[in-house]
Amino acid sequence: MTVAATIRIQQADFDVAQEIAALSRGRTDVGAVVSFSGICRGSEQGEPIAALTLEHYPEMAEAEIGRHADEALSRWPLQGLTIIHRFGRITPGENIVLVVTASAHRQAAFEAAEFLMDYLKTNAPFWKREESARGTSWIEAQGHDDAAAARWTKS
Amino acid sequence: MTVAATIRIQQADFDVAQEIAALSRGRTDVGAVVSFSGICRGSEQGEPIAALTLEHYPEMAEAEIGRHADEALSRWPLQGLTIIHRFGRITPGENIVLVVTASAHRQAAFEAAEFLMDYLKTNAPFWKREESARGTSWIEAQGHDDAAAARWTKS
Amino acid sequence: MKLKYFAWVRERVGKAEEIVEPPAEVRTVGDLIGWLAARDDAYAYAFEKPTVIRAAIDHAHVKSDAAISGAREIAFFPPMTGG
Amino acid sequence: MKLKYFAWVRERVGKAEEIVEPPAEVRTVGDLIGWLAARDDAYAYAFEKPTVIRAAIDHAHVKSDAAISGAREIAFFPPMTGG
Repeated sequence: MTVAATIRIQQADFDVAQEIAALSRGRTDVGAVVSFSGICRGSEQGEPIAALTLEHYPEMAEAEIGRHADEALSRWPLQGLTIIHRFGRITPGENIVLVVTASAHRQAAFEAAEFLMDYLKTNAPFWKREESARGTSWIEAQGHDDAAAARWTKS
Repeated sequence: MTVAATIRIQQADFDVAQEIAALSRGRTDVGAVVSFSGICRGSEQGEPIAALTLEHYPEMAEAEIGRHADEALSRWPLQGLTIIHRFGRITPGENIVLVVTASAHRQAAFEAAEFLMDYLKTNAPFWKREESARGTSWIEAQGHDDAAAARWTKS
Repeated sequence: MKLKYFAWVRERVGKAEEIVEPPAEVRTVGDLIGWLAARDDAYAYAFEKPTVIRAAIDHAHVKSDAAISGAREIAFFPPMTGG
Repeated sequence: MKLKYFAWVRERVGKAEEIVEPPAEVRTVGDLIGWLAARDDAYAYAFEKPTVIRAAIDHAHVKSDAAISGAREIAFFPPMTGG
């Protein structure tokens, strides 16, 4: 069975429920659906923030996310995969990113979703700038995100 | 912060979207929401099935799931946790089980959801009986489920 | 004490629950399984492979060497297949 | 070749993209960073810590020793913070 990933890089918000339903509704071969939603928090490192603005590199984001989606599809027996990443200004409580995986078995669905989130955090060309009372500043990359991504490297 | 888990053991179906929204809507401290939905497949070991019937031990299911929810809340910094497990007759494509975890950080949300699913599979007192053209039979436990649950044992 | 049976253990025993009063020398869950299996063919069939049978005392999983004294409710069932 | 800059690299350089024609001795991404940094204070500031800068050639991540010959588009940016 050939499974095509749905990948969307968009400014608009998305509906988690609708995306989950799209991968499982009317199907009887899917046993497990895992969804990960990344949401804009109201504070960063203890400082309240007013909003995040995500800058991105459109052509590369598409290529990079597409490559990782293909890798996930080749490493795990998935029956469906949806990745959505927003850009632009996002306020606390709003969605930023979504990964939904569907598989006959739970382990595959969990692992593929974690793999994709780890790679989106470290390899997808998006940069977050925060707005707070102190002005705007670029959020720094976290070393533990690189470590999380490294665990998926085949040895 | 004290977080109380929502645990429901019910015959009725549930709405994944509504449960996810309940843990994140109107909040700005949640950065990651992971949901796992277990869905009734249309075949078991390659044989088409008409339905599953889940028998359960109500008082123990409540106690056992409650203990594991408490353990998840003590092991991971969760901001919300919902566990729903259905019983009774369930046809292919219908939901069986749901775990939703909310946290400031993605790793905690993923790990807690996996931990709970592994334990529900092996320790929650539910038993699946399948209906197929060949009659009804009890589904046998899978050794790999025990192995998956064992990885969470603290050494 | 009250005994409860689930899934194929229940089907083989032929009832979902019953009250029993085992003799004093039946001290552990394993002893209780042996005592039940000796009752008649239905129990013997239900408990023919004691290592497969799981048990719970008062809604908590126990091993076969768990003492049954003071137990209000003991349940026997196959390995669980929920989730 | 076209260069693109993102996030604080873009802000420091003062533009989002430009066309450059580096001399033949600029062979790798690392060479290109050095050549850009020598242009003026804005570039020097953007590339003051070359080890922090990430690069992509034609939309794929590359290391600083990657050859730039044949590249159509080279991008420079800080470590990514998406997801």
